[in-house]
Amino acid sequence: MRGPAFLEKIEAAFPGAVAGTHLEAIDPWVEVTAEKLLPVCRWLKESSDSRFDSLECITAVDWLEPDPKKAAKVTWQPHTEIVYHLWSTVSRVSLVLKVKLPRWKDDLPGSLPAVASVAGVWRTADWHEREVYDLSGIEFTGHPDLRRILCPEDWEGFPLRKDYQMPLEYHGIRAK
Amino acid sequence: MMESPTLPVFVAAINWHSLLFYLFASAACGFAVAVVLTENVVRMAFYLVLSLGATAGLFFLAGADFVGAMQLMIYVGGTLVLLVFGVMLTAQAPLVSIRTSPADKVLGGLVAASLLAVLLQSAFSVEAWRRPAVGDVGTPSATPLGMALLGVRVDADPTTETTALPAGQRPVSATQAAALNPSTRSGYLLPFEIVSVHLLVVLVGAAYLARAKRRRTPRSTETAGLDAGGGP
Amino acid sequence: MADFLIFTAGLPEWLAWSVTAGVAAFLVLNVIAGGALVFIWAERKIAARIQDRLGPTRTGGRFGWLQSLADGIKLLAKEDLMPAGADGMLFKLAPYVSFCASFCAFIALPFAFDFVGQRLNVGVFFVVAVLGLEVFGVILAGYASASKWSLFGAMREAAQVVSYEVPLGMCVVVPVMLAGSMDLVTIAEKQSGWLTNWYLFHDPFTFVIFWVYVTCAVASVNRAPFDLAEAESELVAGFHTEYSGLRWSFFFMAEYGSMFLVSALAAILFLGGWNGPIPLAALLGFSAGTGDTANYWVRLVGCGNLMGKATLGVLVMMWVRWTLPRLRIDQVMTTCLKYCTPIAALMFAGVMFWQLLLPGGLIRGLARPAGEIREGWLEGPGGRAATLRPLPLAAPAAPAPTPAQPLVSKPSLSWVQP
Amino acid sequence: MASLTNDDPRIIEFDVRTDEMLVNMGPQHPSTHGVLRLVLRTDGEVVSELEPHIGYLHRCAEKIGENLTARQWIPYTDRMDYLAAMNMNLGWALVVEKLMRHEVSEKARHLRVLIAELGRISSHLVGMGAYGLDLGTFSPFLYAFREREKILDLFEETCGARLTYSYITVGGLTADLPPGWLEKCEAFLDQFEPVIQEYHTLLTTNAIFVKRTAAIGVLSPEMAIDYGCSGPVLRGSGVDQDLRRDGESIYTSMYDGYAFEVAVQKDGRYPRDHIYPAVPTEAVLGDCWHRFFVRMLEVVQSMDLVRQAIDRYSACKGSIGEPLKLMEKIPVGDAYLETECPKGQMGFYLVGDGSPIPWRVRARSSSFSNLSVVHELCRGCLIADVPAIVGSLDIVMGEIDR
Repeated sequence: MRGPAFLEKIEAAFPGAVAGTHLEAIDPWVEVTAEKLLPVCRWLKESSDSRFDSLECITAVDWLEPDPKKAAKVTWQPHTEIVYHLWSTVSRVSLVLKVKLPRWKDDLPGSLPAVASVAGVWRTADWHEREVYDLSGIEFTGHPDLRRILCPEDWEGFPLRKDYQMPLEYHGIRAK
Repeated sequence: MMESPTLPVFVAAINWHSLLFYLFASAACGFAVAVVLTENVVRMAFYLVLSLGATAGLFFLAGADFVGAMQLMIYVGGTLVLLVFGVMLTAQAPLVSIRTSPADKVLGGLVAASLLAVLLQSAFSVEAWRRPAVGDVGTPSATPLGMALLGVRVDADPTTETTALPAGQRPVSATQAAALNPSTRSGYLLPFEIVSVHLLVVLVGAAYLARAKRRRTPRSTETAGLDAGGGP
Repeated sequence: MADFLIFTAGLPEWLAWSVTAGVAAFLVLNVIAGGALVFIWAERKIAARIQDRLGPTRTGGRFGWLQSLADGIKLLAKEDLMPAGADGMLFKLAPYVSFCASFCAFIALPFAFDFVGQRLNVGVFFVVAVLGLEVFGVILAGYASASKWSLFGAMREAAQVVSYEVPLGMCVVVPVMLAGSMDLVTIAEKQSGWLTNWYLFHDPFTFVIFWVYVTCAVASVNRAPFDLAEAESELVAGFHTEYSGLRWSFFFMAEYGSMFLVSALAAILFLGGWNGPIPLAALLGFSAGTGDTANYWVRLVGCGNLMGKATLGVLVMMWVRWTLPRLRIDQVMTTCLKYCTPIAALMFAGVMFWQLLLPGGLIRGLARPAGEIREGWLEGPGGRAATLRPLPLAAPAAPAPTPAQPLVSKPSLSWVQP
Repeated sequence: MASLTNDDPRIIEFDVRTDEMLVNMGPQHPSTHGVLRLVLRTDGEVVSELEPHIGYLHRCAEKIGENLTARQWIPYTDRMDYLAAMNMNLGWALVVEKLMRHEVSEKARHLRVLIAELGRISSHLVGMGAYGLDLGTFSPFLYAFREREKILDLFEETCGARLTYSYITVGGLTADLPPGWLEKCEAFLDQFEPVIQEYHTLLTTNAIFVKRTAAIGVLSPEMAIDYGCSGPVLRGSGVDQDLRRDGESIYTSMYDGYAFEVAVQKDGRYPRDHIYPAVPTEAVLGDCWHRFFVRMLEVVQSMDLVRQAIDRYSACKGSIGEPLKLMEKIPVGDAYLETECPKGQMGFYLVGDGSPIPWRVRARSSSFSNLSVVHELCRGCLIADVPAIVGSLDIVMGEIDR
């Protein structure tokens, strides 16, 4: 990744979009604000010189330390992070985008944090976003049909969240 | 091993020939009635198959193998397969049982009875059928049928009346004599041909009327259109 | 047999006839059941050999030949279940309809000169007609098991069998035309003598139409590349998905029965039925006509010949099944309508002209001066006095090889016969 | 009588009302490669709409990954793509080593290449055999499994297991090769060469096989990239991408010095096509036939790689080094790495927080994206084509549902 040079291009194209960056990491990543995510992605795919035409993977990382003892030593605030791994088949270059979201929408447990869906930009995002919604409980606005993909349709709760409690029974099957 | 059963001289305790005849006849009529009475469409079609199969059995009993095989192949193997096709495709749950109101049953019964009466009356009035069959049937073969198609009256016995031939010419062969003899020439060939041509015309007309009328926009894009709204 | 029972055993007339009928039916049934048993075992062994494995070896001695019996007992012991939405009567009846269709066809099938259930004058036509009836069992099974998949299977099978009857019929007409009669015994007798007398080598057209016949036969029996109805990769098991136990075995027996039937038909129509490649009997002066025990042995050898050829046909079908992938339903239909039917029609025309222009066969036909060809057409191949012959229905009176009593007994309507 | 002519606009022609059937190629269907449920909307035999339902084999391996150390999670990667477990282990081991910046000894690297390529051959053999089954012919399946058995025997000698090996682990391999193993491996490769020709005659050039696969389920390169397809599905559509050459440095460094061409059709010609059957005229780039053919070429490609790996492995002296300790601490930070698995590009994403137990583990499955394109490919095809198309994508449900 050509690091800083590329960063300026994004900064120039979308002022205020970049909320943070970490170029020395093993996989240097760029943090983008939730509102600017969709335009940046569209720009990356179509107009940037190294066309990122392939979205490899969307992951949601739930930053919450459940047990109180360790929570005290933790430096970061509880939040959710969505990581987009892009790849350009033309110039064979990869890029990591991150978006920070609150764990619950305006801290109301139960209402899911929302971010714009990139299904319109890359068709593969359709299923990946459904899986993130299904397992980590992130709302993707503008997604064609946001349904659970891996868990049964009527499953409550989002398994990959740190504070997830397994239901006692599901349709008569003892779960715990 | 088993010869074709020639009529035995004395009437045995059970005459297999007539027993089988009764069996096939009752099967044909019984299943025909069953077709009318049953309410399940598919069973109706199946009874029709059995009844026509029984009539094919009757033909075989009468020694007319060719006609029996033809009945099996054309009626049962052809028409009824299409009929069962149609019934099977449409007989989804709601349409399987057909209720006929009692009024229709009475009406149907009347029409059927009158038709039966006409048939019986005409059957017993035909002169030729009352006389016993001409000669012994013997080993059946398709030759008489071929002759009939050529217009030779196979059922009437030509030896009774022959017209005089033009002087000096002796009939070279019996068939030529038969062909010249007016009473043997009429036969049923002409009406048979007319009926079949008529049937052909009817079929072509039916096919034309029932031809699939294509929708303005082909179906698949239309349904896709419906879903495009919902789909990705 | 009936006369023996009436006069020697003194049974009353009707009882004698019923016993004869019972024995005949029992024998024909055993031909199918025995055939099915052998072919089930053979199919497993051949499939194994093709797939580089051993196949059944332990059941019943060295080569696992009791495997079919074991299968039979297993099938009998299976629970007799029926899907909930199924139409009871039709569900139970369908396998028997299918089995009785292929069973009836065996009545008219001659195994040797006189070994035939009922010698029909319209043998070939009857067999083809009854072969078409087997589709009813499949349709009813597909519909009655009330599941979408079996309905798909039944629809495919019905469409396939009904449409393959057309080219099959056309292929069957060619040997009938050559032999001049639909009676299977006559057709086979016409091909006696050396290998070259077989209709397969009669002329190039019949050679091609034999292969068209094989394709259509394989398709109308639902085997090998055309086994759409029970395509396990798409339709689970097609029309007999819901069947198990004895009912399923009837379908299986019907399939093997009609496979054997179709190969036997091929043997009779094209491969000289019970006449071996070298006419040993004729060379040794015997004749297959009715008569003393020596002729009986000749007919027995003839029966062996036919069974050998038919079994060969069945083995080829099995071999094709385990090597070729399956065709799609529309490809099956196109092969029928765009390839089999036109080719069959062309070959039919070809054979007709061949028969017309070179009636006595290639050499004798060519040797005749061209001018004579026209009269030949009029007087018929026998070269006898030019009489206005009626329909060339009756066989050209080529000297029948067997001097025994005429094959077709004289119909009593004497004035019709010229 | 103008009104009777066809072009009279007033006559709206209605199709004979055939209602469409909603049919379930349900989870227990013999040809859906595991528990995949396809809901087909069919009009007669034509499929107008297809919707895959997955999740029947979902065990949430990622949640379990948050309670186990890196080395303890290796057996879970085996059970994702259980037909190519070696490649899965390799993918996970590499991503952990990438985050820890741990270098593996050269001998271990060559051994990893050797084992991974053998795993690829065995996975493609299953793919080829099962595809023959989908199209109705049973024998190639048994021929393929006869060869695969030999590879499984070789694997059994190295790590004792036949399906879920856990042989390649974080920091190296659990054990070195037993003596005499290399000779057996070479013996297998020598007798395997002519067998490939046998498969070609059995399937690739079989007229009915070509008729059932050519120009069926055509996937355009743009749609393949857009849907994130990878591996033989992507290369079958003509996109020249193979992570063993274009991937991250830590992965491609294992393969540098190895001579191999990527099995993709470049300007109308496959590499070394003089040896292998020509492309049939009906086949269109991106159809089922091409995906199948790319897999067959990759088998040969892997055989060459294995031979080179054997030479290089036996050239290196010394031992393959010890794998990392069980409770090795994972540094703070995250790392993502994709490796070229037989089914496609399998990606692993690891977030560490300094403790030996990873904070978040994510597996990006290749079959997951490959399957997502199936509703585009099956629109308007016949029912008999659905297993042909699904089979050509060569999906494994364990990997999709994780």
